[in-house]
Amino acid sequence: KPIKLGAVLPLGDITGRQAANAMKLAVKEINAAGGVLGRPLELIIVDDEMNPSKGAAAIDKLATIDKVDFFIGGMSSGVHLAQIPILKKYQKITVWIGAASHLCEKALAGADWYFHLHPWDYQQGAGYAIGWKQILEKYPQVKFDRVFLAYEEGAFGTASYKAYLAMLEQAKQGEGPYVGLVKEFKGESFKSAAFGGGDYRAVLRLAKEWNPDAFIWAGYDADALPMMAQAKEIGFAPPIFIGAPPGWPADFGKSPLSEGVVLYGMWAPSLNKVSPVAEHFYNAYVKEFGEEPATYFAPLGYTNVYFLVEGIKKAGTLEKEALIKALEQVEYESPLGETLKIAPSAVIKHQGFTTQKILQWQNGKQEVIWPFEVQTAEFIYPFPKWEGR
Amino acid sequence: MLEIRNLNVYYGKLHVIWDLSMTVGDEGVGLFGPNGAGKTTLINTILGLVTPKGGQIFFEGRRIDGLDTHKIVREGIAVVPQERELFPFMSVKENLELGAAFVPHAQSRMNELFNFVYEIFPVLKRRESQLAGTMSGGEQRMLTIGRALMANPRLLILDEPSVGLQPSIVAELFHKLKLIRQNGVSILLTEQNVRQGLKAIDRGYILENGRIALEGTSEELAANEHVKKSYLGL
Amino acid sequence: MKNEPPILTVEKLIKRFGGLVAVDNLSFTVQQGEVLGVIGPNGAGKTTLTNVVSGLYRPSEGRIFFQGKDVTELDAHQRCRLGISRTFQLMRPIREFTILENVMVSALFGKGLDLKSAQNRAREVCEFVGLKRLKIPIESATVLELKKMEIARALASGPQLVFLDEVMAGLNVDETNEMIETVKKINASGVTVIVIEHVMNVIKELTHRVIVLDRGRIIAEGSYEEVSHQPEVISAYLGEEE
Amino acid sequence: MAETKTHGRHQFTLPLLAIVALILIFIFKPYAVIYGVQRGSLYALIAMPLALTLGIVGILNLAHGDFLTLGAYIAYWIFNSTGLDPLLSIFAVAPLLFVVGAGLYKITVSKVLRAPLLNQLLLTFGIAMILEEVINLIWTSRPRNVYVNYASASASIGGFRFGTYEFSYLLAAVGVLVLLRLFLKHTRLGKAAFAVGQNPKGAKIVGINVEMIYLLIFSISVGIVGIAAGLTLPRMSIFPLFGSPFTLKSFCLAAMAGLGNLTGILWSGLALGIGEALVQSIEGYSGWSDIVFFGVLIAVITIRSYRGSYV
Amino acid sequence: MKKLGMLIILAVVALGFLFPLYAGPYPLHVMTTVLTYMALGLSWDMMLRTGQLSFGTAGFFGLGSYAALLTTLYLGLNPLASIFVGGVFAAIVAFALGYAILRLREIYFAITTLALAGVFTVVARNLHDFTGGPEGKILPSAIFNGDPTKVYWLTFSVALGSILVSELFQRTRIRFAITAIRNDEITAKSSGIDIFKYLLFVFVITSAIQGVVGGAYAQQYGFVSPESAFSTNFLLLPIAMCLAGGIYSTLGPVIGSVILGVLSEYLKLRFPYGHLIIYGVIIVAIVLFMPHGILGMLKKIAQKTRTEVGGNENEK
Ligand SMILES: Nc1ncnc2c1ncn2[C@@H]1O[C@H](COP(=O)(O)OP(=O)(O)OP(=O)(O)O)[C@@H](O)[C@H]1O
Ligand SMILES: Nc1ncnc2c1ncn2[C@@H]1O[C@H](COP(=O)(O)OP(=O)(O)OP(=O)(O)O)[C@@H](O)[C@H]1O
Ligand SMILES: [Mg+2]
Ligand SMILES: [Mg+2]
Repeated sequence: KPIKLGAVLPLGDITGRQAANAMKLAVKEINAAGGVLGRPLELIIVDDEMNPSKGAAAIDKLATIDKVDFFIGGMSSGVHLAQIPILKKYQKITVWIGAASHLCEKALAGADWYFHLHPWDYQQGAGYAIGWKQILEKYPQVKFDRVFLAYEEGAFGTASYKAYLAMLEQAKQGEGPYVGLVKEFKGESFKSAAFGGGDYRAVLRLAKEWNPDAFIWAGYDADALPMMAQAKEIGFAPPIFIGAPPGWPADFGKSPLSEGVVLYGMWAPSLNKVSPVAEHFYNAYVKEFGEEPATYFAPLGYTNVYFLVEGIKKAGTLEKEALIKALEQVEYESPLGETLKIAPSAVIKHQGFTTQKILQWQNGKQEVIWPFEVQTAEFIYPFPKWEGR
Repeated sequence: MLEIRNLNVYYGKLHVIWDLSMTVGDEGVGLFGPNGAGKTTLINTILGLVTPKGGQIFFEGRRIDGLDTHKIVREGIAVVPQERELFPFMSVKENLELGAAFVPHAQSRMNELFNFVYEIFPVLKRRESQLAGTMSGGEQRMLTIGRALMANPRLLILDEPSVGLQPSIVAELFHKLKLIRQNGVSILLTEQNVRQGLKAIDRGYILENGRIALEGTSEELAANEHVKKSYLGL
Repeated sequence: MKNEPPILTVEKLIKRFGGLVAVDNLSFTVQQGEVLGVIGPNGAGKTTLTNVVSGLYRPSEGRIFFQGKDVTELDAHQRCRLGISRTFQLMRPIREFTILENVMVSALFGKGLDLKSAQNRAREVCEFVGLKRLKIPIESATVLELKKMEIARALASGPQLVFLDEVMAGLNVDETNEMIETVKKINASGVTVIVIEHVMNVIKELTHRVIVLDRGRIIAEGSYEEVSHQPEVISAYLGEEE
Repeated sequence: MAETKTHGRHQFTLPLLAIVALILIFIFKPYAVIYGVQRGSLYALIAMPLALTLGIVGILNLAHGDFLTLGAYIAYWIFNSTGLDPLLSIFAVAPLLFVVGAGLYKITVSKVLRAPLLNQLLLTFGIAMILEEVINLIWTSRPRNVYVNYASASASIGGFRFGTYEFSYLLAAVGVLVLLRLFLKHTRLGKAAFAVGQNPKGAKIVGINVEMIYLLIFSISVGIVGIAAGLTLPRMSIFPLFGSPFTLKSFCLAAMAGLGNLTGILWSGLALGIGEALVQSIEGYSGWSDIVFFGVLIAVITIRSYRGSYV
Repeated sequence: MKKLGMLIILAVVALGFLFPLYAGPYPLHVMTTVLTYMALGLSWDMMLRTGQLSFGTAGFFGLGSYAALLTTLYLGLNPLASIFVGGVFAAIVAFALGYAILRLREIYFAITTLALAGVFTVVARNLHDFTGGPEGKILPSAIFNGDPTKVYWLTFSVALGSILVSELFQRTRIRFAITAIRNDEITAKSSGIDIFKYLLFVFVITSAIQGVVGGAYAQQYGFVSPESAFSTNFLLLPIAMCLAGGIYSTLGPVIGSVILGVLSEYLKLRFPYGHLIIYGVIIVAIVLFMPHGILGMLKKIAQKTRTEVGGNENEK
């Protein structure tokens, strides 16, 4: 009898599709190695179509029709909010790789069967602070006093804006990671190309006039290259140019405008240089599917399965209490270049990753700048001028 | 010129034209009959707007049933439809122009045709730039007739052209039709005003319940008792 | 008849369309119970007059009184409910309805009946005008049936005054005669009728009094016999022949 | 007479007011005008063909924006396989889309025209869905870009520094408008199209090949979208849903201009573009820019309906 | 014959009502969604019957969502009562706006309703403190603590209510008024119909339904955000379902929503990748081969069999 994993992912989206692929890869590897507890794994994937009610129904389907043992998967926070009441109904062990919104976290308070691997939105902000502080130490010429945030006006961008505001407010009180880091902060919204916008010039002009040390934009992958092109158009080249979309477009690296752009992410192919697990994952994925893993949801999906399996192995049973205990103890060396360990977050008991990495586009590739343990390239500073690009 | 052989037309299950055969030579032909007899249906069938179930239609020796309406019209048949079918948001002039624009042998004679139409219906000239949709009922009728004349047809089909026209214009219209007739244009005319209609034609058919009930020259028809009673009100 | 107050009074009515004056300072009255003929050349303003009085158009100037009440500011549906109804020269049936349902609409809303009584009334009215096929869809109705339906609809709202705008155009002799009888019956039932026609027989047969319009103005008024011999009317409208 | 007079007055006052407003905006927010004109022309460029099909064929084409997506992906594909400059690829994309339009018309649209109205709504909804999903299956949801350096070029005049590329939208919009107007007003075919839009049966009766006109107009519309596709590719990211917001915007513009008024679409596009850009440039309120778009739209439509209410 | 029809209807309603007793949570969940779209579709169709193509469905749905959720959140209103408030709020807004926009026709009306929905979205997104901004607001718990059976019954009642209203529209004088208005407003006016009054009436009623559906949806998940509440899904899918089922009727939207709703779910499971393509193809096929919708085709088949049966009887 197989152990059944029920995954819910948006298969129409590249993130969901590649996460699903990576999960299949992991299951295949594990089954080839004899499964867990002598039983094979069976993976059942249901498309949530990025639609809350479809995503919620998918949980019901997996629980009652397929009778899965565990829920895995996840991408959009909006979908997840609709799933949470259903998940609570079944109380099965759930390991989730998406849904970064703190609203989800709030809704999950007290759910000890729930494991969240993706950092929450506020954790990401805090993580960057740690990273930048260390970078400032290592590269003393770098300045990070005046920060401008351009954020897309939807839930994603606004959440990160509010997170910054909250943390900077905290910092004023002398608490939190941002103490001593950012002295002045300013934010302005724009309409993302993903929703029919795509004109950033007003925001960029505002930023240019304000003259920040670092300019961050929080939008979607569709905004990436037009943002650079328009910054070039108005002649805006801040010393640090940071992009914080959830993914990057296919051709970003090919454009000369990408050189020197800093980004936040959990993973980059360049990790292959420093992490054998990452390298193994990367090669296996390319071999299996004939395409590159393009988003960090691919290694996350892979991690999702392995983490759970490690736990089962450790517990030696599928029994819930024991397994939860075991999962709390798992230390899985993930293809994301760091070891996954569970710890409590602000609200929930079982949080996995808490930081994103700071990377930089160099010669068309994402290189890891921070954490320094997995650094793959030196930090280019300041952001190169536009002339000649 | 126009020959119809054994035509049968249905609307769904309703049999409207029954095995009808008729001809229009180089002459004016009238088509009379009570409401619902099938006159409009017959005309629409000739024009290819309604598809017959059986039978053939020839125009100048060429078979035209099954052709698209615009092809039939370009062959040289123009029509004054009962329901007007004007272009309401175009001016009177544009409506007239369109009457000629797509018919090969009318395009080149546009000016001449304009003068001809304006002469018959001076009001159209005065209202050249008024939108067709805002014209009065009778004015629209004139415009429809004018538009058909603009096509410089070899066969002119008129479906109750006098409806809604003032008496003096009706008289003049039939008079003009006669002149047009004499210029070598064949005419197929349906009319409830049979008395006036007979003046403009050489020969006529009485259509009742989708069948030809009577056929004859205009004199013969005028003298027929049935016609006298039901159509002339004598 | 002459002593009663007029059912309709039109005072200095003007209707302009841009630069075109379709109804030009028109004043007249219609007596309760009469059959008034309105004739005149194409484009004289007859239909426009109907539209203005029935409330489809706002007049540019002037007032309209119905049974002594100023109705100039009322909407078309209100005037219908008060008792002014009309037919359409270019017929406007409700295409998705059968003949009967078309007539029912005005019984329902013009007269304010409930469904059941409206249906009964519609049947009665249809029978009255001589409609036989009540449940056929509009597309299979003949012109005669549509014309009758227009009249039936105008009657079903229980009007005091009806405009019949060229309801006999396009009918043959028999049909016209039948229709004339119908209109006479309508009038006999106490409804005031305004007939607009280009068929002079009808005018001659039906009307007590005729108004001749030309370019929105009255050029002649009187019995049909009187006006039909006036030279202005002959030259503007009838032509030499008749 | 009187009508033409009042009409004439309106025709002068409105543009005059607009020009005054424009000058004021230009003085206070010069960039809003530049950006607004650029974006607005793009809106107009894409809306014009939609209005054309809506007015003449009578189709509310929900797949309109998805043709833009399709065109952009074709241009992208051409760029990647041949290296052809996206602007040059317009000469391939526009005719190709014309053919796509013709094919779709023949296979599907022509069949719905005789069916009850609104069926075209469902049809184009289905087509939109198929287009989006097929593109998603082939190219995934990951955005694609083409980089050419001229797309981010800029010019400076007296201290103003502004992007030059997006003026190509204005050029294209004006060009398409002029050509369409010439076509509609001064060619036989164009007049036929007008006539068909008003009364297809009447058009048949005067000898117009109605089917052919529909086919032509529908295909031309899709073809014009191909021009927009080639123009936007160097400047924007493309992804399966890239074009769909433009469908709604185009409907809005068509309605704001009034059916059958192509020139009005350009004006509406510019007005909305500038309005949007203006709000975007106000610090702290950029999130409200959509409300300007919708607000102006609603205001124009309702005010017009009041003016034209009584005959 | 009529009695048999009544019995069948009652049986279907009973079957629908008792659905939770014999179906598992998953079918239940799918049906709950279907019922949501059914009610929205019906309300859209009711407006369409006046001849007015409304694109405001998602807008009033969203208003209802917000009204319901926020009243529960801030005023502690009972969730059921808050759903009602959602309907009332949508109705009030529709009433006020109706005066301005109900003189518009055709595409102008359609686009204006669409634009209004856009305005609602922008307002909801920008009133950060009150509405939660783009991220939205979340309730501590979903209605009935997320009990799927009760949620189903709630949605079922809303859908049933919409069906009843729709039937009311079909069986009373309202049908005559709105059909007349749709066909020819000039005839309608001249027959004594107060067009504006009826348009306003229908607009308010249908908006109220949309508001109630929105409220129920928001309470079902205990969450509201601009993206979810004003999603074009709630505009386009109901329209597609109505058109596929058959417009100007009660049965059409009902059939359409059930068939398309279940179909899309089935296709998704059957073809994880590219199922929406097949769905799109099916929709196109419906348009091409069933010009009068599924209902129209069923009627045609029924007519055929009936005449055949009738013929047999005659032979006997
Ligand atoms: N589209 C249609 N569908 C069904 N039946 C129709 C249709 N058009 C006409 N009919 C029917 O066909 C018959 C013939 O109608 P037609 O209009 O040809 O008559 P007509 O002689 O022109 O009469 P009229 O004087 O009314 O114009 C009538 O009985 C009519 O009811
Ligand atoms: N909406 C309008 N816009 C502009 N002109 C109009 C409009 N409606 C009518 N007219 C013009 O007003 C005049 C009067 O039209 P009306 O329809 O009242 O004439 P009528 O007397 O009914 O003519 P007929 O006997 O031809 O029906 C006509 O010249 C017509 O062209
Ligand atoms: Mg006829
Ligand atoms: Mg008239």
